[in-house]
Amino acid sequence: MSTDTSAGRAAASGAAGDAHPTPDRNEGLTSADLRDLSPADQDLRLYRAMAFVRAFEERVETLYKQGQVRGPAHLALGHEAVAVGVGAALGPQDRSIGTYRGHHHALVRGTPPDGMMLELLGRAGGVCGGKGGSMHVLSVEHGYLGSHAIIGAHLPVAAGLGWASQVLGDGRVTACFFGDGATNIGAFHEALNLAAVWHLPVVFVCENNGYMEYTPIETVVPVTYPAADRAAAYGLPAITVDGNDVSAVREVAVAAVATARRGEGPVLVEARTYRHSGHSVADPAAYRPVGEVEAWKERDPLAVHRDAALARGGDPAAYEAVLPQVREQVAAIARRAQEAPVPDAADAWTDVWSDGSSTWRS
Amino acid sequence: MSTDTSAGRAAASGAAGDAHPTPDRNEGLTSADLRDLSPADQDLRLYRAMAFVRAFEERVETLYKQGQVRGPAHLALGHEAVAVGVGAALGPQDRSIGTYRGHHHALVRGTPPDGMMLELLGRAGGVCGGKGGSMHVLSVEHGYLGSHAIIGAHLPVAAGLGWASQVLGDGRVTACFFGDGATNIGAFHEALNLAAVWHLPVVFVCENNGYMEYTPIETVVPVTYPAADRAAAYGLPAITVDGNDVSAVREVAVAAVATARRGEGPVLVEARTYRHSGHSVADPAAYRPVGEVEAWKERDPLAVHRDAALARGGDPAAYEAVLPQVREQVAAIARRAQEAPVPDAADAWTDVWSDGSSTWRS
Amino acid sequence: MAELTYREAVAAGLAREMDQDPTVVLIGEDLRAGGVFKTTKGLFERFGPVRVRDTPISEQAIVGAAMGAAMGGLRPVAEIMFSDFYATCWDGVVNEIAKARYMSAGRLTLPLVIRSANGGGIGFGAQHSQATENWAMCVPGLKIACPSTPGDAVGLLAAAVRSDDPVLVFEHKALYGVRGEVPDGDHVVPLGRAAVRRSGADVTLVGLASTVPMCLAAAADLAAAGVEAEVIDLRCLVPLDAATVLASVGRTGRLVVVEENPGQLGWGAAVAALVAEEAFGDLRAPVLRVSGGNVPLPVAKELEAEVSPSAAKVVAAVHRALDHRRVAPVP
Amino acid sequence: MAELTYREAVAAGLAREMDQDPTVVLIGEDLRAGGVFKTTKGLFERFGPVRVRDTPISEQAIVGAAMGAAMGGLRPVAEIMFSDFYATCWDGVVNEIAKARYMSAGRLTLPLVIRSANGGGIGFGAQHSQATENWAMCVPGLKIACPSTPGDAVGLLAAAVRSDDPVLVFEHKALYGVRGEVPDGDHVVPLGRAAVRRSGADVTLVGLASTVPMCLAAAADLAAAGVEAEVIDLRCLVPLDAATVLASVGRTGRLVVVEENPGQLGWGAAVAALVAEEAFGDLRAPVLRVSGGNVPLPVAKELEAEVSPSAAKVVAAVHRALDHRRVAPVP
Ligand SMILES: Cc1ncc(C[n+]2csc(CCOP(=O)(O)OP(=O)(O)O)c2C)c(N)n1
Ligand SMILES: Cc1ncc(C[n+]2csc(CCOP(=O)(O)OP(=O)(O)O)c2C)c(N)n1
Ligand SMILES: [Mg+2]
Ligand SMILES: [Mg+2]
Repeated sequence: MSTDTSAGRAAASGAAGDAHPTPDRNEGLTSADLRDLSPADQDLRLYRAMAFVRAFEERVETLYKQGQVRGPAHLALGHEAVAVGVGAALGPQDRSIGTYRGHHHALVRGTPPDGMMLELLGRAGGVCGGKGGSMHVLSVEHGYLGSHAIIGAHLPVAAGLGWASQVLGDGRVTACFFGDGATNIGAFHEALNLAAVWHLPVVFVCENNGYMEYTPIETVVPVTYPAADRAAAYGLPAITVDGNDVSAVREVAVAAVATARRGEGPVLVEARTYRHSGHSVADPAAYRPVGEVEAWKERDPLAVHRDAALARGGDPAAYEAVLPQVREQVAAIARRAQEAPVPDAADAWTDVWSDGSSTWRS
Repeated sequence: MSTDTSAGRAAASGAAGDAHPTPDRNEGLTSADLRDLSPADQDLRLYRAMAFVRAFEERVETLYKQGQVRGPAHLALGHEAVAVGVGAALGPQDRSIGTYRGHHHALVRGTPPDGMMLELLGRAGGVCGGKGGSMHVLSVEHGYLGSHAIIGAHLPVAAGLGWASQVLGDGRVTACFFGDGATNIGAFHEALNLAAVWHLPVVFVCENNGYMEYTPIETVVPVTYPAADRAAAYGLPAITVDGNDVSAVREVAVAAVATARRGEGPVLVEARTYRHSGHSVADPAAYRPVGEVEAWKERDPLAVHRDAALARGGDPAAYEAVLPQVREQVAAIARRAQEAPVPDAADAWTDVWSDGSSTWRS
Repeated sequence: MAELTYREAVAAGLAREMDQDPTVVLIGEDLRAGGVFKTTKGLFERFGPVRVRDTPISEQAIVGAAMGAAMGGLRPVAEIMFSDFYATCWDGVVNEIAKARYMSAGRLTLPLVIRSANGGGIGFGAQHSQATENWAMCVPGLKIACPSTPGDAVGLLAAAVRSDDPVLVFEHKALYGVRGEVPDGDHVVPLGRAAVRRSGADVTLVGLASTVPMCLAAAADLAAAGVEAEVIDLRCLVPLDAATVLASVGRTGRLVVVEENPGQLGWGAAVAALVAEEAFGDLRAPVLRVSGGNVPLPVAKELEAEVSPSAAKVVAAVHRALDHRRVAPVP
Repeated sequence: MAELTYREAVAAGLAREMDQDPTVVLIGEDLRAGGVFKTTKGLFERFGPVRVRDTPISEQAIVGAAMGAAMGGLRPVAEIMFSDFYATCWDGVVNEIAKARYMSAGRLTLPLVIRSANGGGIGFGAQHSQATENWAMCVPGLKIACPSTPGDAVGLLAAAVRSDDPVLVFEHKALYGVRGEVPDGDHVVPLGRAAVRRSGADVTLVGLASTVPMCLAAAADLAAAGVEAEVIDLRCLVPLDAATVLASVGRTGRLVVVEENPGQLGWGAAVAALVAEEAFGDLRAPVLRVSGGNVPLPVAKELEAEVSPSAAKVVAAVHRALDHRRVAPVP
């Protein structure tokens, strides 16, 4: 509908841009990036995207433990295949939106990792200008409309993005990520219901990692699949997928995005996955049964995909090279961020209103 | 756990009473009132209870149109069988809770109709002391824990009542009434989910009258049965019943109450019914398709039950006599209320706190 | 100049904005039928189902969808039927909508309006009568407009719809039936500019929405007793036109703030505190407040009147302010 | 006398109430694991799954269940993990819990407590750092307690649990690690009684929760400069101990209110307005407020500090108050 730079009333509205101005998608990927690649190259590209998330999150964990991250940080270690698999099904014009556990979703869409790292370390130049932190990263130009830190809140927002696309006929689809724990809050119900009644082009993706913070999800839901077993309540089919298998996620997501784009209404997908670390970096996660983490690490999404790719004839050396390479890349990003200045205190008073100010009275 | 009169800390808590002190149940009914009656007498008793609601609501409609009712009034004309059918399944110790459309539920539990009429007319001595009005009638002694006027709000409260019964082992069941429109709000989802996970002794009863205010319910839900089609989302069976057939409602309710009382968790029942008048008395309900009201009036719950009872050998004269009798009774109630004084203005400053005052500062 | 009721003015104002800008869309409950207060009467027929959208009863979905739609290129106007119901979707309003621009360092813009029927006085009871503009004022990031006349209902709504900031418009349900002039043409009342509804040198009365006619009635009574009250209609709480209030108090030296909000923390406290700080030297009497009672609102007529502000209570407060003779303490 | 951290004090206080009264039960998210702030550590092990109950993420269910349970004979203590999340269940709190007794003419009694981690200062960002006690103060029918010390964390909690009125306890998340004395025995701090934490004749500082240590730090600084500040810890907003504040201002003639709430409508406005009205004749200087900025709370350290109250800002305000020489206007 509008771009961030054009003039006039409509201009300022919202987030969108008809075209994303030459986005830096080096670290992310979209369906467009994959379209012209051979299957083998697609495999490698998917792996690289997951590996980049992995390296980024490992680095954040280290920095956090060194006391360099301001505020909490919720990592996506173990969740990589969900973000990459769905990201691979979205076009550059599509939108996504997620939770405080959202670094992976931001990165996959192409949000600049430098800007993210600056944000996490509370340095000038962060993607939220130091006002958002880890839980609120976003990149409007890349179609990632933000991480939202109150459970359930962004599901109705996703419905609204879908509504805008429907009214404007812009052909965009919105992917909305949330956890298993979010399926029990009222906003989930209201958003799914509205999206279903209005046939909105939204793909709701539940990243079921088995826990809501420290509490096993099965102790607080009366069904087996916290999301999929609710789908029928909105007239939707129950769809589950192995969230640690990026190809499987991608396949399901491609179909879901197509359904939504055809105007056939929302799709609800539940991807079963696992987080390798605590709820946030501060959480030692002692509440997990012995052996659980190890068992899930056996099915590490990177390993699962690499093994499958190699079995399909992928080049072992190419796969070997990826993690060291992205880790180095991320180390450099972190170094640059650590050397960056802190924000100017006066910036705290900007950005409340569209005139840039925070003036509330004469 | 506690009674309203006994001393000590627990005493003041909540609503309950171990025994309801010789309640005036003339106008209401419970399973206990029916237990020793012959089937034919039960039939007549059910009819009388419905007729009393009918007469009461007709009178309120008239008084409202004469400008004598303060605030809005939402009538239960047409809904009588739901209230009476479920009420007949509840014991005197059980609890119920409902919405702004709650006169029927209050009356069925035995709430004094004089006190209700005083409340509606804004006179001294009303069941809420003039502070509640039509939308908030209640009788704690009779186990009707109030009409609540914000959609969805009382469903979690019902869960809490069930939770108290579970913890205290008091064997009570709570019936919670709500409309079809309420099934789309977040609180519905949260309450049903909690009740199901915790196996709470609550019977949730959806009075599906086909409309949320002026909007046909089928235009805003993606399923056929707004409540029953959501039951599976909470691991519950889908139960629907003809809400205009008091015997059918009673049968389903007896089973539901038994399930809940056995500790097997909540039950969700959807009763299809129809309101004969507008959403509130102020609403002419012009949005209804031609003939719809007439078709439903063919299945007027009083007529349906009377006809069935007569077919079972009931005494036509006895049935003939009921409506005139209760109408006269209600007319007398209305006359007394109209002659009652208005409340003392100073009473506006009481009842905020448990010490009786509204003092908020020194 | 047309004479319209306040409720007709709302519908007319919405129609005008929808005519001028195809991205303006409406969302809420029962809108298609014209709304329970008839403030969207005729709009469905005129603008059709794509732009006038009925929702299920799900206020969280309503405000969330408005937010998403604003991010996605529309200018949604959402309706929360009674302002008490903000409580059912407060998270979306205060934690999402109010904060999105700031948390994103200005990268998200939310050109949206939420309209709601606010306030008491007609026996709707504690859950349907609250004046909740104080709730919104507690949270930075929301503009707050409260029209007191049909003209302002159009003019402030226009400013709200055209603003790139989220604006909450509190329509007063006891004013819906009031008639008044609505200027022809593209009538817009800028947000944050108070109106001096009556001039006077003896005391300043500050009101908002329903308390503006109350202040005017009190001023008429007072004039009969030889007291000239200046009546300021704040119109907006955020942005707050403090300058107009301070200037008036500079002339009169006396202030009575009249609000429906409960006194324990209403917008009147903010205005009183601000004046007590910044116009301290001008004050000849304590700043007095006539506020709603610190009780939920009762239904019975006598009870509701007892705890609500009224012209008589304003007159009494003015007399108290006039009676005050300041004794300056030893410095 | 035990020395405990504020977080340990909360757990100890809960344990004591649960020991004394079998109807006291806990409900909230992750309580079993001890809670994300470790304020329920050990309680599950000690009191078991019937009395310490983990919920799904559904705050509406939590507060609604607490209300129902209170009506049904229990004394529930519900936890809303971060006070910002009140927005997700505000309807239950303000439209149901706050009003049930009044609307029922006293027939319903709700002996319940809701505890929550409140306030900023540790980089949790706009959606996890708000001081939301002003939200609650907007709505009559809720008592509001805000402990500033481990001793008060126990004592106010005890009074709250034993009260037959609904009480919201705002624990300050930046204070959880602070150590302090907790009196032995059945230590109870009655609701609505402020504490004078330091005496002084030159200026009155009024703080709450996190701003109490801030005021004390400022007072220490000021003392070094020869200014004696009296520091009042309000402890509760409702009931409000206005008498203690008014008496102090009667002695000092100067008041600085220090709040984390955003200045545009924080509890400080209520206190300032009240003093400006009732102690008008005592005031030698305008009532000043040091408040949170009228912005959502940013995360970066320098930004958060910029918009938050601090001891330095309090000292500066006191100097402004002292510099003021009141010029009495012509009466
Ligand atoms: C309304 C609300 N309640 C509680 C929280 C605190 N909280 C943050 S994350 C979380 C668990 C979420 O679990 P899930 O949805 O499964 O997501 P995950 O963290 O596992 O990715 C909780 C309870 C919150 N942010 N918002
Ligand atoms: C949260 C909330 N939203 C909107 C309303 C306004 N409202 C009152 S009744 C009603 C319709 C309710 O329909 P339904 O649940 O089917 O009950 P019925 O009136 O048909 O018995 C609405 C929208 C409300 N009271 N609360
Ligand atoms: Mg999870
Ligand atoms: Mg209905």
